[in-house]
Amino acid sequence: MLLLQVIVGGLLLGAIYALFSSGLTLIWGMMNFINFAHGEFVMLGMYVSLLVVMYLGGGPAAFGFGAAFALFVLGVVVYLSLIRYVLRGPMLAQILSTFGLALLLRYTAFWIFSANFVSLPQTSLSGTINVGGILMPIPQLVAGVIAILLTIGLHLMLTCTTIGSQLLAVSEDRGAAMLMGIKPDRMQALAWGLSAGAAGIAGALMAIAYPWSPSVGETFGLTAFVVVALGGFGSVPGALFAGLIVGLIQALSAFWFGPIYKDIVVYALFVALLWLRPQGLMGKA
Amino acid sequence: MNKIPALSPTVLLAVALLIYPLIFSGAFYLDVGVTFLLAAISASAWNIVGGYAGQVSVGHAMFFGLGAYAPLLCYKLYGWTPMAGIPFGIAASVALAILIGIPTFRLTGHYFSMATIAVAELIRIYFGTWDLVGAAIGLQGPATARGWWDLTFRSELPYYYIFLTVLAVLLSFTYLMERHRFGYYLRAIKVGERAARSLGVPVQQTKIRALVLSAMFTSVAGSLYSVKTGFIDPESGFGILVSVQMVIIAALGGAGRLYGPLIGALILIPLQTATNTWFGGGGTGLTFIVYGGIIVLIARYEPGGIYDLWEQISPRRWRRKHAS
Amino acid sequence: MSDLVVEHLEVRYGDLIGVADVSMRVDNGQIVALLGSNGAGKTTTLNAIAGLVHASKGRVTWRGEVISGQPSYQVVGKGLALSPEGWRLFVSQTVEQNLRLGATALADRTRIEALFDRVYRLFPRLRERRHQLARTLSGGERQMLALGRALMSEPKMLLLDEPSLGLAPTVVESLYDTLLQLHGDGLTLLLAEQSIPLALGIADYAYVLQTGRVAIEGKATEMESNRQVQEIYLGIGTPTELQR
Amino acid sequence: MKGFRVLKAVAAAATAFTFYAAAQTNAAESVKIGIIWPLTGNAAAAGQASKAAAEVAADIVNNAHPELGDLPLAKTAGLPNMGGAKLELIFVDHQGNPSLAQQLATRLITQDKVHVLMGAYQSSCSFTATAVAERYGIPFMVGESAAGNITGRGFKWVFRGTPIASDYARTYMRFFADMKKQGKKIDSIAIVNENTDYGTSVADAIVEEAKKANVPVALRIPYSASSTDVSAQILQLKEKNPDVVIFISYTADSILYMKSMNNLQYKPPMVIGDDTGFSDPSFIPAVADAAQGAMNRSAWAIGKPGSTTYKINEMYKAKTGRDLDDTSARNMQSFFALADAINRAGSTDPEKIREALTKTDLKPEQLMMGYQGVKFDETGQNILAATYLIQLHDKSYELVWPDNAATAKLQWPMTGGKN
Repeated sequence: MLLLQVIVGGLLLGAIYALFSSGLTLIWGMMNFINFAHGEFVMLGMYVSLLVVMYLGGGPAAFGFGAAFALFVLGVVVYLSLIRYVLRGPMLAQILSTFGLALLLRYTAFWIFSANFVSLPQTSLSGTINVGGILMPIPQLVAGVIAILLTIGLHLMLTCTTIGSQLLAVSEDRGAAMLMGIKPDRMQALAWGLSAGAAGIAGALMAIAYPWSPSVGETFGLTAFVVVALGGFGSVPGALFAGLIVGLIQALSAFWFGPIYKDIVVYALFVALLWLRPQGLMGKA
Repeated sequence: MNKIPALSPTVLLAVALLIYPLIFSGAFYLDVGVTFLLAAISASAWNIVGGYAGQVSVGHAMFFGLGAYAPLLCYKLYGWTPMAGIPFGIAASVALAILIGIPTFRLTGHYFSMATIAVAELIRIYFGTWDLVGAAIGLQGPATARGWWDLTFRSELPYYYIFLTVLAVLLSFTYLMERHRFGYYLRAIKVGERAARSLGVPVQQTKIRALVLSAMFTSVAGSLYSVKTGFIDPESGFGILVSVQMVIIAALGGAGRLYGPLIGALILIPLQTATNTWFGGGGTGLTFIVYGGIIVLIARYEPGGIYDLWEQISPRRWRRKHAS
Repeated sequence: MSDLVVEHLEVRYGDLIGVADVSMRVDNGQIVALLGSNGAGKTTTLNAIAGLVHASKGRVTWRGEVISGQPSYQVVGKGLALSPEGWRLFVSQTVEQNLRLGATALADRTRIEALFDRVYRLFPRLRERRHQLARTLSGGERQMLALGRALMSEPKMLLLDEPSLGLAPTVVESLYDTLLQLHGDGLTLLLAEQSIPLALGIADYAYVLQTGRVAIEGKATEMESNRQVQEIYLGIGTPTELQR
Repeated sequence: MKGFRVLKAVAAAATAFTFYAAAQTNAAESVKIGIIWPLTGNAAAAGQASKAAAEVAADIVNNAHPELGDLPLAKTAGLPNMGGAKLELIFVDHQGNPSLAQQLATRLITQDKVHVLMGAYQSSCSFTATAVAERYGIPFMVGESAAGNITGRGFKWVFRGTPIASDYARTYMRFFADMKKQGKKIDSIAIVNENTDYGTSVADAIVEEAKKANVPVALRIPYSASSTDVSAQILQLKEKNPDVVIFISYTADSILYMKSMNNLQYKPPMVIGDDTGFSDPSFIPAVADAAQGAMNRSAWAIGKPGSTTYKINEMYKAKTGRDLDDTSARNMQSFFALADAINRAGSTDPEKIREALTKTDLKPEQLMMGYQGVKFDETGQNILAATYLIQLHDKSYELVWPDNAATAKLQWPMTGGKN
């Protein structure tokens, strides 16, 4: 029973990993671009939620949308003002630009909101439900379920709508997509918007249960890298499964070996898997 | 025509670095100079595999950290001079380079970068739990020197010239490497592995050699750091920022160029120092807003690094490039 | 008046020259063949016309408007569609999605259903497989999809880059039948081919490229008997696309 | 050489700036205190709070505050023994980087010519910064770092005002002994500690003292403070079911623990937080309805309205909008001890200040903290430092132990939350 409880906790957390990693995998797969500032998008999503709650008095739905919208806009702005110019440059320039961006975003938040830890005031989501002896905190449960639904939604959007089809076309063959009349720049801007927006909602969902400060993004960024690499660059379903698996592994190894070993286990498995299957769990071979 | 312009900046640079302590004799400026040299050494070491061979490692802190722990561990366990630990650091780093080089070099592009990050993080977390190396608290060097051999000096001046010597050795080595067949192999691999292989370049072997060389010098940089600082803990040895700083400095100056990392360090270290001096005490985070902003601007407008910019605006090179 | 006029086109890839000097014209309702051995510059010429690569010198005029320098997503909207070399299908998407992507540049969205209908009538196989991923198609089916996709933008002129490459002879035959049929419906065709007899069989006029320049041009009927053309194909000219 | 010019220009600009800063104040009449704290990076919140506390302390010393009772130097404006000289604070930010802390200590001593140093929060940075002070012969007051071996390295110039890890551990054991006498069951304890220098050194000390006091440690769980999920740890605790759980945690994780324990319906008889995270002003609002009766170690208590400590807290609150927390308060107390020594030295001569520090003897009524006094032993450690235990009652902490200082009655077992 205790073990089942651990598994449930791991999966609920893994669902959130899946959501913000799916944003990262989107631009990674589409543009072959590492975004070191992705964790910062999650962090900003958390602060936007706080602002919405404090100044507009919104509930979880309101701040979720608020964070998604604000971060979508930020993602597009970042693409148009910075990323499009470094996209064609060497990989090192990409690392440079997004690392600088991460510092810029983190410390702008620091400047505005100070270094102090904040958490959302108690929302309408609280309490715990008991399902056959397994305790599920409602905030985490709602956050996890929404995260899974949104990740699946993102996947459906990519595979079943015209705009998603155009996005994938650009990621598959930029030149051929241009021959169809698709403007790659517009699609890539959209991808950045979606990527940041997904991170923003993930931030809002985390904010329900987790206190934070401006440096919180660092942790999320590294986790997202592992999830994306495990799931295969560019694969949203891959990110979903990898996210759940990473959450599960972390929870189980924390329970069996102790919490300091949970990241060791994740990284070790990750490195081992890279050797055995370099294209990731669900990546294109 | 070719020889003189290539030589004179080197001479100027060497003279400038040699006389810097005479002009800026204050202990603080000396310390900034030492920090700059250390950054230049680490980034130049990274440059061998990251720049010349084009294998972007974001986990070089694993070698830096091993090099940094070895001297203080020798001091802690046996009371030896920290200097005695330097070869152990190199040996451990070489072993690690071979160990991880063989499997990870099958990976390309971002996968290689990700694998190096993961290995470095793994080691960092592990060292944080390992009592022999002081776990999270870390290791300390001799509080006061027992003799010159402890390399624990009151003044920064000896460190400056020791570090400068190491940098000179490393750059001379890189210069020779550039002109040796090995250097051509590396460049061929950077351009395209498949093409390199078809030209008969032993790709796998060359990459591992490059990593081993790079690891050796990175390890020495780590040893210099811990001997000078007299302290090491998992974060300052294996932290991801240690790796990222090497990448950023090299990229900023010009990766795969002899003086690229040096130029990068020449920009970044004074920039870090200046922003922290001017804005750090205010505690508003302005330090990093300015610092991050400048990095973003350089990446946006000069993606090939400052070295490229210099080549563009240098009329002599311009003429030579377009004469052919 | 000619629909498409190419004047002194030059394309560089860094220090490499893809096309050195190509001038050609295609009249409304014609089928023009662009011949030449592998690496002679056929693909580069077509890509430059379609806006996929930039011309470093010269210009391309389409119905009186200079289109060189415009990106391909604008060119396709003007009624000029390219089916690129190797088809470049979106293999992770379905047949129908590929076709729909082909209609992106279509100004009049109400035409989509009619265009789907036309393509499916032309290639009933595609209708059968419309929910299959493009990567599951056979070579012949892929060619159909590439052609169908290009037709979805309702082009006035179709540029085809080696449409028959790697296909079985019977498949090639039915492809050419289709091309003739389309031409009959009023479509102008510019066809790059390595296979001389095939192209000259349906073309009105032909250009032969060698080392990035037009070596010979003339009416298709005259070309077939031209000895020079044969020589070029026998390898007297060297492929130079990758030469300085 | 172009780059060289750049470096020179930067250096020149930095020099100019330093001169400018120096020219702004009247250098001859003020005592310069260089303060090295993490003002950015992961520990920035603590550094920022401590910076505000030091500024309040400087205000108290520099201006006349007769309302603050026996607090040394409060009544007068400036340092009376030095003709009313003012304290001038120079803050620098080491970003949590030990090597930078070393460089900044050098800068403060050689460029800014500070007379004394203070810092550096993280033990790692205190290690390196104090070594520089020792080398140059400048007194260094360690305000807050807990790792045992910062003092005791044979340094002459390093002093530490705060209690250290072993003091905390002994306090807990005395408390347990007291509780056992009252018939409370403490058969086993569990220690949950974050795994950097702070958590590790305190947890090590507790394990050691527990062995001496014969209190079985059923479980020790080190974890990383950046964890986003702690349910596995809580389930481990639930399995072992210890009588007391001691958390040595930073802010986000301590809040997460309290919330998750409530969610997973785990409530041990007693939870003790080791200061830091439990003392962060963000803690109470976040967990007030989940952690009723949780105890916390603190030497700081706001006290009743009208008391000196209450007034200090009001000054701090006016500046920052938040209550003073224990970490910042301990730094503030160390600052007062330092100011007192400078005043007694009557000079900015480092050697005289050092001597005055060794002769420091502050009585409990002269302090803002619940220490038994401030008196440094030959290693520089304050031997009279002590701590209270406080307990969360409703929306504030109440002092509940030791009995002679208590303002409220200890509740045992804790009531926890609604669930």
